[in-house]
Amino acid sequence: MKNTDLSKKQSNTLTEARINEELRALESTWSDKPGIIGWLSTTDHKRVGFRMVFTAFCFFTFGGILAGLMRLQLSLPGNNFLGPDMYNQIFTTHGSTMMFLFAVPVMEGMGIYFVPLMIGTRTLAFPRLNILGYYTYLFGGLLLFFGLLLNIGPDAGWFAYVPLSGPEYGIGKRVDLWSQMVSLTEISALIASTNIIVTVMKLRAPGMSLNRIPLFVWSEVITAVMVIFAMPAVMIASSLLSMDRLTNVSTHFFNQAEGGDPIMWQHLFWFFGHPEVYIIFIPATGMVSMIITTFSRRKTFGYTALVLTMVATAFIGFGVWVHHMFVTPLPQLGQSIFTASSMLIVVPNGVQIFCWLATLWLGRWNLKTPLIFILGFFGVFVMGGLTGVMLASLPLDTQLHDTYFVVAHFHYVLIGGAVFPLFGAVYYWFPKFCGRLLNEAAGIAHCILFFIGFELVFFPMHILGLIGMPRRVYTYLPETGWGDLNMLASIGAAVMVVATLIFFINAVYSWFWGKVAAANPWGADTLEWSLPSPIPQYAFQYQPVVQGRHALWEQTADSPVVTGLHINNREVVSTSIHDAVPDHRYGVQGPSIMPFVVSVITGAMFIGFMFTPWSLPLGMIALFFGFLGWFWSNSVEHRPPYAPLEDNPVYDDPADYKPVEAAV
Amino acid sequence: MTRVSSQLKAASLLASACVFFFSCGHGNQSAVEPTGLQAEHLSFLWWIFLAITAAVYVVVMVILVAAFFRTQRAAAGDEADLSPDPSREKRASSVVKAAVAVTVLTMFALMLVSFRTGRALDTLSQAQTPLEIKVTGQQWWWQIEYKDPTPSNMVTTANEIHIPIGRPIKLELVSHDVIHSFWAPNFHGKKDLIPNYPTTLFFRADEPGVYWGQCAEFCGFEHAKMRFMVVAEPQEDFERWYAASQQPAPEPVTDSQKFGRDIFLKSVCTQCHTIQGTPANGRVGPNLTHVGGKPYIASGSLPNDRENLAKWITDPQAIKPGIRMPMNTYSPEELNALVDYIQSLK
Amino acid sequence: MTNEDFIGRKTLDVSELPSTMFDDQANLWWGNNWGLAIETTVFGILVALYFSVRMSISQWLPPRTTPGLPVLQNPLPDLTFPTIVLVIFLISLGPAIYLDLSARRKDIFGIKVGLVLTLAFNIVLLVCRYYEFDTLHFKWNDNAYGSVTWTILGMHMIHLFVMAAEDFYIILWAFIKGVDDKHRLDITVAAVYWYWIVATWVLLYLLVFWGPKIL
Amino acid sequence: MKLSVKLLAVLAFVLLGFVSCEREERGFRVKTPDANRINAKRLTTLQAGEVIPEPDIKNEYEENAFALSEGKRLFSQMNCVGCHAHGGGGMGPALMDDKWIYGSRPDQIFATIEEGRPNGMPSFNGKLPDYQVWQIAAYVRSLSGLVPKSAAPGRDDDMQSREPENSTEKQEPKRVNAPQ
Repeated sequence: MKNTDLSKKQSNTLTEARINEELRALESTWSDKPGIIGWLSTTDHKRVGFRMVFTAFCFFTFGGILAGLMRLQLSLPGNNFLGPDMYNQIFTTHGSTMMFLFAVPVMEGMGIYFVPLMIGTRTLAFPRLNILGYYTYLFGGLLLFFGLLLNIGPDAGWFAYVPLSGPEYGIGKRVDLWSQMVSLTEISALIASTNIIVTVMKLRAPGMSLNRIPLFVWSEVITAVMVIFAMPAVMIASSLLSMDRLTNVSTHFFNQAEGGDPIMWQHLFWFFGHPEVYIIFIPATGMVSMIITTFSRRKTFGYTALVLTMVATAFIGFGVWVHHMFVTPLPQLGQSIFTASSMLIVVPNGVQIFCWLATLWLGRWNLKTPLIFILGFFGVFVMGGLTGVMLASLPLDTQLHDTYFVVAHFHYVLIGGAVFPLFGAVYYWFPKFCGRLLNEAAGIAHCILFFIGFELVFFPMHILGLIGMPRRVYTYLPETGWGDLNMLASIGAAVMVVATLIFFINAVYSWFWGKVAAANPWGADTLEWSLPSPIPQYAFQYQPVVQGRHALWEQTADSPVVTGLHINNREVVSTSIHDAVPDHRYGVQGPSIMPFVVSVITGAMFIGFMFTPWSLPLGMIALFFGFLGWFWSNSVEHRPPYAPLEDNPVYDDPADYKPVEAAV
Repeated sequence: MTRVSSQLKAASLLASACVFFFSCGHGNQSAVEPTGLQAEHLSFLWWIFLAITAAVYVVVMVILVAAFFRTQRAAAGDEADLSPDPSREKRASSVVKAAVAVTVLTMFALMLVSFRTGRALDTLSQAQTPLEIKVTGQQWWWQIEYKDPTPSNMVTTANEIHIPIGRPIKLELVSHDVIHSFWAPNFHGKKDLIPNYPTTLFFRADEPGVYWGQCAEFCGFEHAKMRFMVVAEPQEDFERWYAASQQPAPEPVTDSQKFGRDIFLKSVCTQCHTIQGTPANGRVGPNLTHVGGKPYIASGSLPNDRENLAKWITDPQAIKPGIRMPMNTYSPEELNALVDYIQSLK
Repeated sequence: MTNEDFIGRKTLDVSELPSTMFDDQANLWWGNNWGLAIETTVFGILVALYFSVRMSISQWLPPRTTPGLPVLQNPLPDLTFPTIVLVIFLISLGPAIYLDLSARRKDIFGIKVGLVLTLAFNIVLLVCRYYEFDTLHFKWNDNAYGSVTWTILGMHMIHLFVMAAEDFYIILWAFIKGVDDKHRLDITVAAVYWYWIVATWVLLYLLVFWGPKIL
Repeated sequence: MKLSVKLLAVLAFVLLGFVSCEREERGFRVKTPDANRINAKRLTTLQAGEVIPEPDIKNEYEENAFALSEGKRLFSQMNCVGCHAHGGGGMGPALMDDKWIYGSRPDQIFATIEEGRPNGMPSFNGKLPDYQVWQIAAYVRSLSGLVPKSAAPGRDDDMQSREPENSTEKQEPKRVNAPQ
C-alpha cells in the first residue's frame, strides 16, 4: 500500500449503534472520580486549565487591590495612609503577584485549556503532572498572600536585589517567603511547559502538520520553550538567595567579600526577567492572531511570518537582559551590544503588528467585543513598544531607568500587550467555559472604561518619570510638584476598578444567566469550536482528521474521523512530529490523588526550607514514598488493541499515510 | 466603537500634553530641562526619540482608524475568505515588506544617534582637573566629602552638594550597605552605587541654581526621602562656601546656645554625629558642623526651621519611619536650648 | 457535532497501531528529554556561576582561612579519589546500555539483571559522592568557591538520588508485576537519564576538580 | 467543596502565621520598657531586709528579627566590636562562648551595658536610649545562640569571622569570675 492517500483508508463503518455504544463508554472512561477526592485528583486538562485561569484572576484581583492601595497612598504628597513598611510590602507583593502569580500562570492556564482542544486531542501528554503543577502554583501563591496578610510580606521589590534582600539587610523571613514562592511557581511553570511542548509535538490530530498548527498553539509552544531555558535561572537565583540566608547554611553566593558577586544576582534575575516579558507577551500575540483571524473573516495574513517572528522574538529575548542593568558599573562596550540587540527585537514585533494590520485591512470586520479589545491592544501596546525603544538606548536609559517612566512603559507593555488580549480572549472563549456568551454591551463598556482608566493612570507616569519621580517611593514632597499628575493617575485607577468590576459582574451574571451560545458562535476556524459548549470531559467524540490550516473553515461535511481507539482506556492517537502521521495509540493515566499528595509534600519542603536545611532531606524521603505511590497507581498494564469492526480497512503502516498537501 | 476609542485616545493625549506643559514649572528635578552639558546631550536625544516614535505611533493609529472606516462589516455567519484576491494580497505583502524595511532603517538610525550621544557623554571624563567629590550612599542619606590633598582641608557634609558652574565635576560614588543610585536629572543620568563596586560620574553645571536629586534604586524604608540638593553657583560663591565649610563649628554665644551645646554633648547625639571643634565625633549619622546654615534637614525632606528641628529631634520616626535616629525625650527648656544651639551652627 | 454528524463518516482506523513506541516516537522520551533540557540549563547556570566566582576571586585558589580550622595555603582538591569515582561512572554505562538493549529486545532476564546492576552502581556512586565532598577541602560556607562547588556536587547528587528511586520503583514493578510494554519504555527512558547523569558528570568533574588548577 | 479546601488552607496558614508574625514586627516608634529598667539596674541580690526574688525579665526583642538586627547594627556602630570583636573577644571578653562574668540574663546584660563594668567596659548610661540598649542586649545573647534561630540575624556581607548568629549552637550559660 505505497503512496496511498487518505481516501483509501476511509470506509463508511460508523453506524448509529456503534456511535451510541462508544459514546457511553467514552463518557464513563473519561469522567472524574466523584466527590472531593475527584475534585482533588482530576486530570482533565479543561478543569485544571480553568482552575488555573480562575486562580490567576483571583490573584489579579488581589494584586489590583494592592495597586489601588498604592494609588491611594500616592494620590497626595506626604500622604500618611500607608507607612514605608506597609508600602514596601505592598509594591513587592503587587509586582510579584502580577508577574509570577497572574501573568505567567494565566497564559499557561489558557494553554492548558485550549492547546489540546485546538490540536484535536483529548488530553495533555502528562495529565497527572499537570494537576501537580497547578497545586504547586496554588501553594506558592497562598504563601505569598498569607505573608502579606500577616504583615510579613516580602519587602525588597519584585526583583529582590541583593544585598537589600540578602541575609544582612533582608531581615526576618520576609524575603524567604518571596524566594520560596518563586521556586514553587516556577516548578509549576516548568511542568506546564514540558507538558505543552510534548503534547503539541506528539498528540496533534492526524493531518495537522507543522504548517497547520493554529497560531495560539504555536505561541504556547514557543513560550514553553522559553520557559524551559529562562525559568531555571530565577529558580537557581532564588534558591541560592535562600541558601545565603538560611540557618546553618549561610553560603556566600552574593557576598563580595568572600568571592560572591551581587551583580551576578542581577544577571541571573534578568536572564530570566527579560524573557519573562516575552513569556507573557507571546501567548497574548497568539490570542491576538486568533481573534483577528476570526473577526476579520479571512485567513491570517503572513502565517509563516507570524510564526517566525515569534521564534525570533524568543531567541532575541534571551540576548537583551543587560538593558535592565545599564546604570550599573559594567563595561560600556558590552552594554552597547545590548543596546543593539534590544533595538533589534523591535523588528520582529514590528512584523507582527504589520501582519495583523494587513489582516484587518484586507478582511471584513465582525466588530464584537473581542475585536474591540484587540483595537485597544493596538492603541496601548504600540506605545509601550515605542517607549521600549527609548529604554533600549543606553544614554537615554540612564535618565529613564528606575523612574515612573519605566513604570509607565512596562504597564503599557504588560497591560496593553497581555491584559487587553487576555480580556479579548476571555470574551472570545467564554462560551467554551460555560456554554454562554458574555454580555456584549457590558463588554464594550468594560473595554472603553478600562482603556480610559488605563490612559489616565499610566500616561501621566511618563511625564512624572521625566520630571524626576523615581519608582518605589512611598511618598513624595509637596514641593516636587508631582502631586497633580499623581492625583490624575489615582483617579484613573478608580476608573479601572469600575471597569474591572463591570467585567466581574458580567462574568458572574453571564455564567449563570447569559445568552446560550451555539457550538461556534463566532464562526471561528479552530477545532475547539467544533465541540459542544460546555465541552464534555472526553472532548472529541471522534478525533478529527485535519485538512487545512484553518481546520473548521477548510473541512467538509465528510471529513474523516479517527476510529479504533480503545474506548475503555484513556487513549488518544499519537502522531509524528512533522507531518502528524499516526504512529501509535497513546494511553494516559486516569485521575489519582497522588499528585496532590506530592504537591503537599513539595510545598511543605519548600516552606520548611525557610527555617531549616533539614527540610530538604526529610522532604526528599517523603517524596520518595509519594512518588512510589504515584508510580504504583499507574495501573494500566496491558492495552490490547481495540477490536476493529468488520469491513474496516486495516491501517497497516504509518508510512503509508500522507496528509493532504497543505495550502501555504 | 473604535472611532469613540480613538477620539478618546486623541483627547487623552491632548489632555496629557497640556498637563505636561503645566508641570514644566518644576524644572529643578527634571530630565527634560537640562542645566548641564551631559543632560543637554541626553535631553536632545530624548526629543529625537520622542519625535520619531510619536510619528510611528501616529502612522500605526491612522492605519488602524482608516481600516476601521474602510473595511466592510461582516457577521459571524459570513463565509470566511480563504482564497483572497491574489493581487490585493500581493500589494499588501509589498507594503508590509516596505514597512519592515523602514522599521529596520529607523532602528538603525536611532541606534547611531544613541551611540553618538554616548560618545559625546564620555568626552567630559577626559577633562583636566575636575573637582573631585566623594559621595557615599547610606541608608538613607548622602555623605558628601570634598577631596583635598591636605586631609585637614577636606570638607564633609551631607545631602547638599555645592559646585562651581562651568567646571567638570567628578563624583566618586560609593556605598557600604545596599545598592543606591545617584540621580540629579538636571545634570546627568543616574549611576548605581553597588557595595564594593566604586564608580565615577562626570558632569558639569552650566547655570547657577538649586537643583534636586534623589536615590533612584530602591534601598529600604526611606528610599523615598533620600534626597539631596545640588547648589550650582559661580566660582567665587563656591569658594566662599568652601572656605566657610572648612572652619570648625562656631562657638555658642548666648546662654541658651551654651546650654544647648552641653545638652548635645551629654546626650545620645554624640554617639552618631560629629560637630568639628567639639568632642562630638560620631561617624554614624551626618556631620552637623554647619547644619544651621542649611536650608533643609532630614535628607532634603524638611525645611530647616525651629519647629521642624524640634519635631525632628524628638520624633524623627514620625517624619521618616524606619530611619536610624532614635526618638529623644527632652524637657521644653532643654529642647529649646538644643534647637538654639543647632541653629547657631552656621 | 452531534451523533448524526458521524453516521456514515469516513474513518481513519488506528486500532492496529501499537500502544508503545520507543525513542523519538514516544511521548515519555520527549517529556524526559525536555526535563533534562531544564536540568542541563540548571547546570549551565551553575557553571556560569563558577566562572563568576573565579572572576571575583583574585588569588586563585584562595587559601582556606576559616575561623576555627587550620589555614590551608594551596587547598587544591584531591584528584585521586574523584578520578576513581569518574571511572566508576564510566563503567556504570555498561550495565545501563545492557539494560537499555534488553528492554528493547524484550529480554526479561536481561532487564532484571540490568536493573539490579544499575541500582547497585548507583548506590555505590552515592556513597562515593558522600566522601567526594571532603576532597574539596572547603566547606559550603567558607567562601563563594566552597558554596558553588558544593552546590554543583549536591545538585548532581540529587539526580543520583532521583535515579536510584526510579530504578527502585521499576525493580519493584518488574519483580512483583512483571515487565510489560509500558515499563520497557520506562526503562529505556531511565537509561537515557543515566547516560545524561554520566555525561554531565564528566564535564562537571573537569570543572570542579581541574578548574582550581588550570583556571 | 472548593470552599472547604480553601478554608483548610487558610486555617493552616493562619496558624503558621501566628507563630511567626511577632518575629517580623518592625517597631519604629519604640517606647522604652521602663518597668523593666528599674529592676534591671540592680547590680546585686544582696540587700537589707527581705529577699526580693530574682527578677524574671523577658526581653521581647529576643524574638524579634528587626530588633535583633538593629542590635547587631548598633553593636558595630557603637564600637562594641572594638573590644569584643565580632563576639570572639579581644580586649574585652568573648561573647560567643558560654562564660558569663556578670550574668547572662537580659536584665543583667542590660545593666552591664548601661552601668559599665570594671576593667574597661564603659557605661552607656545616657548615651543610648534604653530601647536600643535592650536591642543590643538581645543581640549579645544571640551571639551565643540564646535566641530563637528563626529570628537571629544571618551572615554578614563581609569577611566571615565567626559563625552567623542564626547558625550558632546554643551555649548553655555558665557563671565565671572576672579574670584578675
